[in-house]
Amino acid sequence: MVIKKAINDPENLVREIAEGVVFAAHGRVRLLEDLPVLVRTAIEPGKVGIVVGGGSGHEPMYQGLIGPGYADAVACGNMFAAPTPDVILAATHAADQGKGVLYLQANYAGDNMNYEIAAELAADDGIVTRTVRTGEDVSMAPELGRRGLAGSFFTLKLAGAICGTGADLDQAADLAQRVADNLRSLSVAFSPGSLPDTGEKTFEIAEDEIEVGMGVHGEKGVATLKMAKADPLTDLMIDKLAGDYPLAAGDRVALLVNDMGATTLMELYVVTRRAHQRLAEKGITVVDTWIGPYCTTQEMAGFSLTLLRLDAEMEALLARPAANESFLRP
Amino acid sequence: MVIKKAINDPENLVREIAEGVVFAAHGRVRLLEDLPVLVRTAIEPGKVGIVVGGGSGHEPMYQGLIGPGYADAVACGNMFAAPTPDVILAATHAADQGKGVLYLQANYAGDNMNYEIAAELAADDGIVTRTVRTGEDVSMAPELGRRGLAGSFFTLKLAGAICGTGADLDQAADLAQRVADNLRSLSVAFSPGSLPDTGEKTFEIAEDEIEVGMGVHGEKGVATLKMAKADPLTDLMIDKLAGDYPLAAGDRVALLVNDMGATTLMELYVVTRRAHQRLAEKGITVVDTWIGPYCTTQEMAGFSLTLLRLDAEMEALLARPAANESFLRP
Amino acid sequence: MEATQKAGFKAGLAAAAEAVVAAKDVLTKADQAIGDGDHGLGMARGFRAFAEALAKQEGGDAAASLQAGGRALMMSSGGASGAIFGTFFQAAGKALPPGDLPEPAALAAAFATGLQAVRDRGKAKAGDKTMIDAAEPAIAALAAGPQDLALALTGMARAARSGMDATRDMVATTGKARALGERSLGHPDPGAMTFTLWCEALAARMG
Amino acid sequence: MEATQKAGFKAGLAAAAEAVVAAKDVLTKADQAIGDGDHGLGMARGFRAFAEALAKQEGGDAAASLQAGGRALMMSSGGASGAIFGTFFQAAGKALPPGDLPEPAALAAAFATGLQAVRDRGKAKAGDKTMIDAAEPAIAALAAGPQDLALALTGMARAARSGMDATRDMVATTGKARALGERSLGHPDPGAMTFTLWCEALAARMG
Ligand SMILES: Nc1ncnc2c1ncn2[C@@H]1O[C@H](COP(=O)(O)OP(=O)(O)O)[C@@H](O)[C@H]1O
Ligand SMILES: Nc1ncnc2c1ncn2[C@@H]1O[C@H](COP(=O)(O)OP(=O)(O)O)[C@@H](O)[C@H]1O
Ligand SMILES: [Mg+2]
Ligand SMILES: [Mg+2]
Ligand SMILES: [Mg+2]
Ligand SMILES: [Mg+2]
Repeated sequence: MVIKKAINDPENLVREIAEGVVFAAHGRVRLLEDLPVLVRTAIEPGKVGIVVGGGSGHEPMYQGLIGPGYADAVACGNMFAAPTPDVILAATHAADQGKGVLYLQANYAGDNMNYEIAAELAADDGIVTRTVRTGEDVSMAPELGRRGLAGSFFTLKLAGAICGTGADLDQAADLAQRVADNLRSLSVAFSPGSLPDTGEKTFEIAEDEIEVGMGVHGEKGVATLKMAKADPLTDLMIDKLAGDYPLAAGDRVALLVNDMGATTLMELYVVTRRAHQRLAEKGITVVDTWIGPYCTTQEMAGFSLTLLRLDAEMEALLARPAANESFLRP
Repeated sequence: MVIKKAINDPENLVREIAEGVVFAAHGRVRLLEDLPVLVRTAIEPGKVGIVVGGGSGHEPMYQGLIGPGYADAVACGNMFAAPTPDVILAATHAADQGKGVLYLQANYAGDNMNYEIAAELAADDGIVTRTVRTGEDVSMAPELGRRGLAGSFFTLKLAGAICGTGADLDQAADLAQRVADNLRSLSVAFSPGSLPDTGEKTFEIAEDEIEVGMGVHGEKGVATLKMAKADPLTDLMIDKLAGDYPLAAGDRVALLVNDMGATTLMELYVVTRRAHQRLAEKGITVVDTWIGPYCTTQEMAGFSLTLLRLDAEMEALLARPAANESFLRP
Repeated sequence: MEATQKAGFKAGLAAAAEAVVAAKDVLTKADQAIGDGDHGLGMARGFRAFAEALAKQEGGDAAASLQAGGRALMMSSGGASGAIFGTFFQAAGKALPPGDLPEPAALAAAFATGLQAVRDRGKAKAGDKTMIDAAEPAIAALAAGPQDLALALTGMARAARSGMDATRDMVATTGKARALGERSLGHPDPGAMTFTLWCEALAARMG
Repeated sequence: MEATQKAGFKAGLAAAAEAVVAAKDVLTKADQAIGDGDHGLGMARGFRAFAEALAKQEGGDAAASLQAGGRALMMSSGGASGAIFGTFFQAAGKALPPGDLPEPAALAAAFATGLQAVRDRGKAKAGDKTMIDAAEPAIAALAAGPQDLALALTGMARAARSGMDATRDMVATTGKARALGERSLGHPDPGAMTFTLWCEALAARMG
């Protein structure tokens, strides 16, 4: 099978991605010599460190989400595989400014365990950590322990914002947890992605079907739908998200319309439009909107919608300036 | 044929994209009632207006590139079809603050003629315009009149920056022309995009081949290559770009690594890394780097590389802050 | 001289517009080969608007039909062909003397003015593989043809088609196909095809 | 009691590691069905590191082999299986008394400690459709098996395989497959498959 991707030896892929980030960040991000860890070169002294990172293959999450107001260090795993404890530990040391380190991770068994082991090793080294997990996929019953999707962007953005105000580790972790608790996401896919190591599709989708409720690694969805137009599909998704809380008239939310890889921005704009209309019908105010590739599954065609129910503190933090060093650059 | 895109009736697509931009811009952008024209709601009084816009289907170019430091109004054409003169004229009226309007367009026959007709109509209405065309595709001989690719991003960004300094129309147009003259781009594709109206692929690419030198509308490339790894492919492209000027050791450039639709950011980072390395080997300094989807061709998998050779004024302008209202939001 | 003409010129223009709309898919296919695959879509939009403008027009003045239709086309097609065909019809309409049924010679002169406007607008010339390669011989045939409009239009259509056929052997030097160089050989020019189909339908309706 | 064992335990561990590396594709296929399709890749990375750690190890102490191999696996595999198998081998190695060739009973006790560490780490239990469903019956069989290590390991491998087979009928409640619910039925658990192949290769090399 010809792997039609602009890569070199898959063995070096994780390192080469990170090198690309370093080049693109023009001195603002460095890469550790021995381990795939990206680190901001000028972390504000006395700041609570933020470490993120999961499996690779979801770019710009997380390699692109480093910078002032975002992560201080990114632990890079292999394709779709949580980073190993030594990588997370090295990121922890690099991010720590003596005020402790906040781990923000999505709820997947692999991430959970590797971060847990890293936290134990960090504790041995005298670094205090707290961990907040996003798990907002409404396609799963809450008692299963929902997995995290693109909503992790908001947890990071708001944690980054509050750490920028001089918050301590507990304040930052408590805020991040409140964000995580108020996130809801749902994803749909039109065509699968493929693993760069093998070229294999992560799953098959029929010509006229949509997969609903996939994870971010190309895991099969929980159901399939017949192909639908954008408006009814968006309505279905928004209803499911809003009904899950449930949201009430008067609630204020942030909206993230996330491209999972190959969905055009044209489509995302169409979906954004309908999501706003549908939320307005429910009396819900969209305070701000993010559109684009934030958490991808290789070249999967599909998108996810994320709502974050806001309180006054979150809303104020959301408006704080932040900068990614290698992506989303205006 | 099932069109697997999150759209509604293709007849309404252009309008629905624009509505999505308006929703996502939260009051900072409006849409004209009768024509597909996006306009900033708070254009700085006395500023030279900037109008851009071409065929739709290349989002975020241009619908997403409106905001302070970018376009003041966007004339939206149908899919891959230059906007009609009345649409451009309406955008001109909306952008004009009495200091004239700068048209920034890519060099395609359709855009050239429709902008030319619009300029004549604008002159009839007493609005002075100047037009700058990007045409930086090194896959074409210069005497053919090269077509414009993603490099139009830089023309817009730098024109937006100089207009923000209070420059007059001629200063802005002269700067934009200097930018256009110092751009070079080249694109490659791994798989084609499809037209949303018909679902048809824009062209076919063999399983093990890469198309080199396509236009942004899915026009066939000027040659095909056997599938190659990222590094040799990037070297080939950078050599072609640098050799075209030719660049000399000591030159300073900005780099744009543009996703044409379905190429993963992972790949773009790998390519970015190699582009930096190759330019460094030639003694060329990359001052700043942009990575991501800037000008797409629907879900085409492929990317383009753009170099902008900088002079001191351009370099200073490049660093000025700017904000897109609905895309590239950090 | 026996008049073979069966329908009014306005009815002929309407039929010709509908014929282009109906040819959407074949025009799109032609543009896929050497352009960006949207020619049929744009022309269908444009000629539908052309036909709508005719429907709104009071009376049947040929000059007014061409001007209104051309303007409607230009403001709805987009792309290169919208500007080109819009310019062609508008300029031709402006040049045509009033009257419901033009004389072939007057029509040929008006079309020649339209074509000159196209040349001025787009800077392409014969041999560049554009609609000009169909229009130029077609208008020449109309000018040299019989006094009977229907017969003259039939000759015009025949010349358009052979002009279009000749574009297969041309290397594009303008428009989207110019980047292809030799890769554009063997394919007819989509805009020349539109012009030909338009002439053929006009001649068929009038004859 | 006649000793059937043909190779040292360290050689057995090396062979078992190579067997998992060689099974990369089948493990990946299994993970495609109910997970994210990377299990084979992760385990191949991890067990290659395991084997490299053995190659670097001086002497053949079984406890040291398991610990070094487990640590190397944990620091190279990534994902859920890296943490799970790494935890298993490290904890088992810590619990095993020194010596090149473990007694079956001591090995069973050490593996049981390893499995408890897996439970503590991952909070999964028997029936959740994980490697535990292969490991639990396998370790029980080893504990209840003959005094001869090679024979005991053969019994262990047999029990692992029937445990793995049983995971086909389980609905996943943990790991990536849990979202699938009933859609996970009919497919064996990838991690259980890895554990089984590992046991079989160890038994084959030792027997
Ligand atoms: N400069 C020009 N002069 C005359 N005709 C032109 C010119 N440029 C393009 N055309 C015509 O337009 C046709 C392409 O139209 P279309 O595909 O609708 O527009 P676009 O190229 O903008 O996608 C070509 O086949 C050609 O006949
Ligand atoms: N909590 C857990 N306890 C025990 N084993 C687990 C647990 N979670 C996952 N596993 C094992 O890990 C396997 C998946 O491994 P792998 O695909 O490599 O990791 P990931 O799920 O991170 O992609 C599952 O088949 C299962 O056997
Ligand atoms: Mg994984
Ligand atoms: Mg076009
Ligand atoms: Mg075209
Ligand atoms: Mg997996």
